[in-house]
Amino acid sequence: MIGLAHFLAVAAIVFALGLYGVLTKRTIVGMLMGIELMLNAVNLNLVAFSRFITPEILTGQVFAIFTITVAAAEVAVGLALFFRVYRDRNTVHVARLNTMRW
Amino acid sequence: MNLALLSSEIAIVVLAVLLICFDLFMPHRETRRSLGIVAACGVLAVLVHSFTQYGTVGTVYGDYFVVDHLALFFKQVFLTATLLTILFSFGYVEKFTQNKGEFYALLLFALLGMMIMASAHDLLTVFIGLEIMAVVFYVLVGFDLENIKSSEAGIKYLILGSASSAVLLYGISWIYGFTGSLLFKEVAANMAATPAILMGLGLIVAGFCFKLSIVPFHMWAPDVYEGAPTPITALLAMGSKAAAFAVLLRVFLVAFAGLKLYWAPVLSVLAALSMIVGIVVAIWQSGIKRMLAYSSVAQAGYILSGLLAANAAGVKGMLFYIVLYMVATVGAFAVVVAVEEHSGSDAIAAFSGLAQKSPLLALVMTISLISMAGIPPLAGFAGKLYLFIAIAAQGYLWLVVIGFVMSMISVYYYILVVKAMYTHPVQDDRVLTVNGPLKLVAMVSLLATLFIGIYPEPLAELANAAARALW
Amino acid sequence: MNDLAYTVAFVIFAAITVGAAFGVVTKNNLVHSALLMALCFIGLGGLYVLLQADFLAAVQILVYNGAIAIVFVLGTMLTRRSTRHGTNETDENSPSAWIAALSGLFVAVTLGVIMHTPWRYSAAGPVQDTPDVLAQLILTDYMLMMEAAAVLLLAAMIGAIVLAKGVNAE
Amino acid sequence: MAGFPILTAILLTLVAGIVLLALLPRSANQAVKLMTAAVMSIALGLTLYVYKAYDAGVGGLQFVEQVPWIKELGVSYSLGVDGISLPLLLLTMLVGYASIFASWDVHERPKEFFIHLLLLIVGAVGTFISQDLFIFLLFYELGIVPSYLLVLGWGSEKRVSKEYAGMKLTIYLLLGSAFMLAGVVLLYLYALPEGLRSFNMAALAQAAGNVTEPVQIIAFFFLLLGFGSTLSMWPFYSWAPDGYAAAPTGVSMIHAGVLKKVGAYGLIRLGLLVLPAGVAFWAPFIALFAVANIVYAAFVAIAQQDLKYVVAYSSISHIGYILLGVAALNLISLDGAIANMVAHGLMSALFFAMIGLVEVKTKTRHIPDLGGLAHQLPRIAAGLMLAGMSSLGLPGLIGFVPEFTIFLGAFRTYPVYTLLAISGIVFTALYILRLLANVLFGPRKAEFDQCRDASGVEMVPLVVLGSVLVLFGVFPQWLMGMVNSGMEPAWAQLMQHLPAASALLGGVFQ
Amino acid sequence: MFSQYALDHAWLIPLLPAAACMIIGVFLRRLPVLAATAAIGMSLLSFILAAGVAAGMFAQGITIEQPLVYKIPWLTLPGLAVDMGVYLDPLSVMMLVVVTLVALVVQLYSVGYMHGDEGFGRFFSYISLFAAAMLGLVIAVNFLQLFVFWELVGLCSYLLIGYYFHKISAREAAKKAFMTTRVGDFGLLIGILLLQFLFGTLDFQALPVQIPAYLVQHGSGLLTVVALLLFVGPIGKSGQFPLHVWLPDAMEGPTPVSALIHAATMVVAGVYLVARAFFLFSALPEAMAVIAWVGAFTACFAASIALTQRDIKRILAYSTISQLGYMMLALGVGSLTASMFHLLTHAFFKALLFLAAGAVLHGLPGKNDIFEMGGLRRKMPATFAAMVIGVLAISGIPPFAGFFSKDEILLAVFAVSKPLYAVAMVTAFMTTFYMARLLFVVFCGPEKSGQQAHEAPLSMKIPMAILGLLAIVGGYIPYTAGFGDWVRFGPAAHLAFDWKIAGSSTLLALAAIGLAWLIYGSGCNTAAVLARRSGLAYQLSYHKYYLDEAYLWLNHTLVDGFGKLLSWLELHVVEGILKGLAGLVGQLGNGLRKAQSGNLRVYGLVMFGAAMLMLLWLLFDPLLKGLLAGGGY
Repeated sequence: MIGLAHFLAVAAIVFALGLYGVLTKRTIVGMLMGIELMLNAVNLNLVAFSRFITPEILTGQVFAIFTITVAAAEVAVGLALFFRVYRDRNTVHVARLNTMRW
Repeated sequence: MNLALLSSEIAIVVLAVLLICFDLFMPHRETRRSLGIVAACGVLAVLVHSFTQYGTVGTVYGDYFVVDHLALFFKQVFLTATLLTILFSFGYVEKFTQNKGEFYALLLFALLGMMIMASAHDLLTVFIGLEIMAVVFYVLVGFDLENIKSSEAGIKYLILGSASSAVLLYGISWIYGFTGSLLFKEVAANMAATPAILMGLGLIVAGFCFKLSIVPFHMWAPDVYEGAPTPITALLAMGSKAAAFAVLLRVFLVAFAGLKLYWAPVLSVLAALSMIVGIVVAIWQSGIKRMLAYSSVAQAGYILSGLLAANAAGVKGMLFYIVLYMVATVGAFAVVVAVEEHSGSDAIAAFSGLAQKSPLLALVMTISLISMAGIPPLAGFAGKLYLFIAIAAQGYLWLVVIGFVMSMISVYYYILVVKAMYTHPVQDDRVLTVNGPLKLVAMVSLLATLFIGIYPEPLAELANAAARALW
Repeated sequence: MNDLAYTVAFVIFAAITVGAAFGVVTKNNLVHSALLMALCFIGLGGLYVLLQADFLAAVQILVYNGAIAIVFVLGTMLTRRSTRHGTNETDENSPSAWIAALSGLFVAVTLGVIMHTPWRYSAAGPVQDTPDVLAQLILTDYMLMMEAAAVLLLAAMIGAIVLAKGVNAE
Repeated sequence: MAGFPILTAILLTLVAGIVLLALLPRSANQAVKLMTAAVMSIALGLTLYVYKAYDAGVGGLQFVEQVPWIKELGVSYSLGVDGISLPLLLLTMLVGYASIFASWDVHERPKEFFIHLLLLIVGAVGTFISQDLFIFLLFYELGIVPSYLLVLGWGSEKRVSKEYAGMKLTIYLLLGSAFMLAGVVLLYLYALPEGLRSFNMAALAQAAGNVTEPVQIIAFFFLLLGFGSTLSMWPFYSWAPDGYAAAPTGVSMIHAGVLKKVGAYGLIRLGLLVLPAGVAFWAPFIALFAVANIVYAAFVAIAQQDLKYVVAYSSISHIGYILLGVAALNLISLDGAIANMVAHGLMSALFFAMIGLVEVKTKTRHIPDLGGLAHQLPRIAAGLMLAGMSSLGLPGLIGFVPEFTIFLGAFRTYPVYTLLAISGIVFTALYILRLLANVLFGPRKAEFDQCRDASGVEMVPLVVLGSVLVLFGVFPQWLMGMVNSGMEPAWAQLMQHLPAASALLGGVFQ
Repeated sequence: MFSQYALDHAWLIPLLPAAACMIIGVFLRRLPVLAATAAIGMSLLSFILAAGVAAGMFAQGITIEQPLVYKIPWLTLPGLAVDMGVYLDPLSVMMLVVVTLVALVVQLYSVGYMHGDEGFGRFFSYISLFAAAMLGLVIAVNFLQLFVFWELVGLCSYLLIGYYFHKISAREAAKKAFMTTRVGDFGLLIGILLLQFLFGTLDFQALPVQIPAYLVQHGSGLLTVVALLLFVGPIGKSGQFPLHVWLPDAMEGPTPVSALIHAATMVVAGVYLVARAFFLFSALPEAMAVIAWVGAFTACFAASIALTQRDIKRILAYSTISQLGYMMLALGVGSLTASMFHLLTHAFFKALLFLAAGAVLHGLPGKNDIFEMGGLRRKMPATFAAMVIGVLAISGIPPFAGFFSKDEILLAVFAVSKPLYAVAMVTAFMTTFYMARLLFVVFCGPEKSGQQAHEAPLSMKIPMAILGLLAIVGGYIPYTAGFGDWVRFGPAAHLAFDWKIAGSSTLLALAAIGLAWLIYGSGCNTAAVLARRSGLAYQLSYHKYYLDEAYLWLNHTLVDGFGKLLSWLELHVVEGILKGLAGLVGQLGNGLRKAQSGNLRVYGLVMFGAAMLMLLWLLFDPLLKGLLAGGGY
C-alpha cells in the first residue's frame, strides 16, 4: 500500500537531486533549475502531508500554492539578474563570478 | 477583525505604489530627491503613527497576523532603519542614471516584507514576508546597473537565498507534517521531539541562519554587502537581519519553546562560531563594506546568543542590541556613503585623514565602530551587558567569555579605521561636502549611541515591554 | 481506484519525477534540462492527483510547465548562444562525488526520519472539492497572505523589469 | 557645603573642559593649554577640598551622591569616596595636573591632544569615585581608544613601531577587560537573587557571602585576568614597556601613574572585598606572580638602555609590591598596597615627566648617549633623583612606608615570597643608581651645553609631584591614616563572610 | 635653666641642621658666605643644645635604665604603631655631642677646604642634611625611626661621595657605596620586620621588656636569626667584612666628608645600632660570637690591606674599617663601654687624621699617592703636628686618646677569648705600622721634586687644633670622669687598667713604629725589596684580596648577564609568543578568508554541508543520549 512515506521519499529524492544540481551546475540557469526542483520537492511534501495528516483542512495545499507563486517571482527576478550578469560579463559561468572575494 | 491594526502596512504599500506612479509622471531629468523626501516623510508619518498602536494588541485574519508590542517594536526598528537609510542615500541615489523612483518604492516593499515578518504568527506568513523582503533585496542588491559587482552580488544573493528558502520551506513542511498546523501556538501544542520535528528544526535553523548570516551560513554576506549599493548594504545589515530575528524569536520561543534542549546547544555553537569567524576574518579586510559585513556576521552571533536565555531578559537583550546595532550601523554607513561619494572608493584607505576633512563624520564613524565593539560607555557595551547577563544566568558562561574576548579583538580592525581617519595624512585637498540629511542621520546616530550607552533605561524598558509580549 | 492501480500509478509517476529530475541535473544541454524539468513537473502533477489535489495538479502543470519551464527555455535562448551544447554542464572543478555523497546522505537521513517518525495520520477522508475549499481558505484565513503575495509579485515584476531593461534602454 | 554634589562637580568640570576645548578653534594653541590647565586646577582644588573635608575619624563612604539610573538592572548613579578611593582620586588629579604641564611642548594639534588627555583623566576619576559597578565600567575603558590615538599621533618609536606599541597596549588591555567583564557578569548574577540584583558596590560587598565558592573562584579568576593585565601583572605585562616607551610623556605619566592603579583598585574593590573565597583560592598564585613581577622586571630593567624602558620595567616591578600586598590578605598589607598605589603613581609620573624633559632637552633617551646632565640640567637632575630615590624606597619619601607595611603584612602569609620581594629593593637600587649615575653624573658632555634647564611651566610637574612625594614621605599618616580609615571597615565587613571561606584560607586570617 | 631647656627641646638638635639644609637648598645655593654661615650657625646651635642636654643628663641623672623619651605618633595602623621621638640616655647623648661637635669642626674646616668650589652651597646643604639625619638616627626611639634616618644618612653619604660628580670614579664610588650598604639594609629591614612580627613593636623601651619572656618561651633560635639579620645592616654601614668594599672608594668625596661621615659619624652608626640593640644581642651568645669574630676579622683584614696601600685617604679608610672592626669586636665580647669609648676617641683622632690628610691634599693638589709626597714636615708643620698626634693616638701610645680606649677593648677581649685577643694584638701592631709608614713617607725623607706644597689656611688649622686637643685629652678625661658609669650596659663598668696589657700593647706599638722607621723612614731602600720579597702576600694585600674584582664580576657577569638574558627572552620569547598568538588568530582569519573564494558553489557547499552536520547532530545526539539512557526518542 502506498502511503505517506512513499511520497515523502520521492520528495526527499527530488530535493536531494535539486541540491545536487545547485551544487554542481556550472551555469546560473542550471542552478536555478536545481532550486526549482527543491521547491517542488517541498510542494510534494506539503501536499502529501496535507493529504495524510490534515485531509480536511488543506493548509498544505494552500502553502503549496504560495510556494509556486514565490517560486515564479524568484525565477523572474533570477533570470532578470542572469541577463544583467550576462550583459555585464558575457558569461554564464558562476565560477567566473568572483570579482569579490576574500 | 480590526483593519486598523494593518494601517501601517497598508500605508506603506500605498506609499510605494504612489511613488511608482509619481515617478512615471515626473520629468525625466528630475533628480527624484523629491520622491525620496516624500518616502521619508511617509515613513516618518507611519513611524509616528505606530506609536499610537501601543496598547491595541490584537490579531487579524485568524491568528495569522498579530500586532503586539514585540511586533510594534520591530516595526519601529524597521521604519527607523528605512527612514534613516532613505535620508542618507539621497546623494547616492542621484548618481544612478535611472530607476531612481523605483529604488525608493522597492525600499518600501522591502520594508513591508519586514513588517509582515514582525507580525507573522504562523509559518506561512513568515514565509511570505520573508520572500517579499528577500525578492526585493535580490533586486535592490543588483540595482546599481553601472557596477558589475552589483549584479554579481545580486545573482549570488539570489541563488543562495532561494536555495536557503527552499531549505527553510522543506523544514517548515516537516513541522507542518508532524504537527498538522502552521500556527505557532498549535505547533507548540502538538510538539514532540520526533525525528521529523528535529529534521524540520534543523532545516529551519539553517534557513534562518542564512538570513541572519550566521556562520557557516554567512558566506554570501561579504560578497553581497560589498557589491550592493551602500544604502542597501546598510538596510540588509540592519533591516533584513532584524526581521529575521523578529521571526526567529517567535519561532523558537513560541513554536519551538519545548525543544529548547535541542536547539540551544546547536545555536550556542553557531553563535560562538559567528563571533569568532566574523571577527578573525574581518581583521584582513581592506574594504570597509566587506569589513562591516564580517562585523555584521559577528554581531548577528552576539544577538543570536541572547536567544539561548529563552526568557524575557534574553529577548530584551536581543531587542536592545538590535536597536543599538541599527543605530551604530546607520551612522557607519552614512559615513561610508559620504566618503564613497567623495572619493569613489570604499577602501579603508579612502578614510585617510577624514578627521581633518570632516571631524563630525570621523567622530560618528569612530563612535559607531567602537560601539559595535562594545566598549563602554557606548551603547554597544550596555547591549552586550544585557545580553550576557541574561545568558550567563542560564549557564552559558563560556559563550560570554568568547563573546567578550572576541568583541575586544574586534577593536583591532575597527581601530584601524579610526587610525586611518585620525592619523593618516589627507590624500587630497578636495573639500568634502556633506548634505544636510546625511549630516542629520550622522548626528542622530552619534547622539543615540551615546545616549543609549550612558542612559540605557528608556530603551531597555521599551525592549522589555516588547519582550514580555512573547509570554 | 484499487490499491494495485494506485500503486502502479504511483510507481510510474514517481519514476517519471525522479528520473526526469535526475536528467535535469545530469544533462549537459540546457534545453534538454529544461524540457526534462517540464517532464518532472508533469510527474509531480500526477503525484498530486494521486494525493487528491487535483486543483494543485492543474496549477502545477499550468504554472510550472506553462510558465516557469518556458521562461527557462526563453532565458536560455536569450543568451544568444549559437550552440546549446555544453550550456548546462557539470562543473569539472566541483567535487561532484562528494556532493553526490552529501545528497545521498541527505536522502538516507530523510528516509530514516520518515520511517522513525510516529506520524499522526488522520482518519478523515480527503476533501472532494478542493478548488472550493482552497478558495474559501485563501480568501478568508489567508486573505492577508494573498494580498502580500500580490505585492510580492508586483515587486518582483518591477524588479525584473528594472534589471532586465538595463542601462541601454535610456 | 553639605549636600553639594562635589564629586559630580569634579567630573563635570572635566567634562565641561572637554566640551569647551572642542569648541575652541583648531589653531588656538596657547588657549587650549591654558584652558586645560584652568580646568585641571579647578578640579584639583575641589579634590583637595574633598581630601581635607573627608572625616577619616568617621571613615566609610562620604560625599555620597545617589540617583537611580537603571532601576531594572539595579544601577544607580552613585558616587562617593572612602579612604580607599580618595587617595587615588587625589593621585589622579595630581598626576593629571602635572601631565598637562608636562605636555606643554605639544605643538602639533594640541586641541585633539588635550581632549584625549582629559578623556583619560575623566576615565580614571570616574572609576575611582563611582560606587556603582556599572558606572565604574562606563569609565573603565573610556581612555583606551584615546590612548591609542595619543600613542599614534604624538608618540615616538623605539624598540618597536608606535603603531605596534599602541595596538599592543589597546588589544592587551581590552582582552583583559573582556575577562574582567565576564567576571563582573558572574558577580552581578550570583551575588544577589533576581529582583534584588544591584550593581552597587557596597551592596555587592555586603552580599559577599552569598556567592558559592566555585563561582567565586571562577569570577575572581576572570577579574584577576582583567585587572591583572591593566595592572601589568606578570605574565600579562608585555604591553606596558612598549606602550610607555611609545606614548608621549603626559600619556605615559597618566598610564603608569593612574590607569594602572585602576586595575589594582578594581582588584581590591571588586575582587577582594566581594569574593573572599575566590581571592583566598587565588592568593598564592597572585603572590607568586607578584614575586615574578618584582624580580623578573627588575632584572630586565637592569639590562635596558632606554630611559623609558628602564622606568617602564621598574614600574612593572613595583606593581609586584602592590600585588603582594593584595595577596597577603591582611589589613596592614592591604593598607600598604593601596598606599603604594598612590606612591608608585606619583613617583612614576615624576619619573616620566623628567624623562620627557630630558628627551625634549637632549633629543635622546638612549642612556649611553647621555651623561653628566647634572651639570647642565640640575633641576631635572634633582627631579630624577627624587623620583629615583622614592622608587628605591628611601625613607622620608613616599615609597618607603607603603612598602614596609606591605612587607610586614606579607611576611605573615608568605615569608619566602616576601624575602624574595625584599631582595627586589636591592635590584631596584642597582638599576636606579645606574640610571642616575649614567644619566646625571660623570664628565660634562659638550653636546648638551646648549640645553637649557627646566624653567617656568616645565617645573610644575617637578614641584607638584616632588612636594607631594616628600610631604607624604615625611607625614605618612596623612596617607596611611586615610587609607586605613577606608580599608578597616571594609575589612571588618569582609571578615564576617570569612567563615565560609576559612577552610580554603589555611589560617591566613588569624 | 638652660640644661632643662635643652632637655625639653632636644628635638631641635636634628631639626636645626635640617632647617639649614632647607634654607641653603632653596635660597642660598649661590651665596657661599651666607650658606656657610647658616650651616655653621645651625651646627653651633645644635652643638650647644647637645652640650646642654649632656649637662642636663648629668644633672638629672638620666641613665641607661631611665632614659628620657619624648615621642609623637608617626604612623598608627592596626598592628603597626610607630613613633618618632627623642631618646635620651647616656649612649645617645654621647653620640649627640660627638656628632654635633665633629660636624661643627668639620664644617669650619670645610670653609677653608672647599673655598672657591662651585658647589660650595650644595656642599653645605648636603652636609647639614647629613648632620640632621645622623642626629635623628642617634635619638631614634625605635628601630623604624633608626632605619629611616639610617637610610637618610646613606643618601647623604651617596650624595657627598658623588659630590665631584664630573669624575667617573666619584660617581661609581657613590653608586657602590649605596649599593653595598643597600645589601646590608636588606638584612636589617628583614630583621626589623621580623621583630615587628614577633613582638608587635619596635620600640627601644618596649622590646627589652618582652625579649626575656620570649626567650624563656621560645628559645633563642629564631631570635638569633633576627639578630644576625639585624647585624647585616651594620656590616654594610660600618664597613665590616665582606661589605666593607665601598668605604675605601668613598674617599672620592671631599676630605671633610670623609672625616665626618666616613670616619667619625656615619660609619659608626652600625656600631651604634648594635649598641642600641644590645639588649637583644647580649642575650644571644651565638650572635655575640659572630659579631666578635666578624669584628676581629675585619679589623685584621683591613689592617693587612692598609699595609700596602699608596693612596693616603685609602690608607685612612682601611684604618677606619679596621677600627670599626675593633669596636664591633668589643661589642661582640660584651663590652659596650669599651666599644663606645673607642668610638668616642676614634671620632676625634680619625677626624683629625682625615683633616690633616685633607690639609696635605689641599697643599698638594692633584696628588694622593703617598710615595709622591715626602718631606712635608718642613712646609706644613702644623699639619705634621696634627698628623703626629693622630698617629700616636691611633697607635695607642699613652697618654693619647686611643691608648685608653684601645686598652679597654684589649682588656675586654682578653677576658673573653685568647684567640681574639691575639688577633686584636696583631691588628694593633699592623695599625701602628701602617700609620707610622704613612707618617714617615709623607712627612719625612727628602722632598719630592717640584712640589708647591703650602700650609693650610687658618680656617683649616683651627679645627685641626681643636681635634688635636681632643685626640690628646679625649681619652684621659672620660677615663677619669667615669665614662663607664654612664655609658654601659648592665652594671656600671668601671674602666679598668691592666699594666700587663697596657704595657705590652704600648711596647708593640713602639716596635711597630720602629719597624716602620726602619723600612720607610730611615732612607734605606727596604720598602721596595720587601714588597718584592713578600710577592704573593704583597699582591694580595695591595689588590685588597681581589674582593672588588670578585664583586665586579658578580655584578657585571652574573647580574648583568642575567638581566641581559631576561631582556633577550623578553624581546624574543615573550614577544615571540605574543606575536605567535596574534599570528595564530591572524592565520585563522586568513585561512577562513581564503575559503571565501567568491565561488558560489563553495558557498553553497559549505552551507549545505553545515546544514547536514547540524541535522545529523540534532537527530543523532538525542538518539545517542536516549540509547545511553535506555530509551528512544
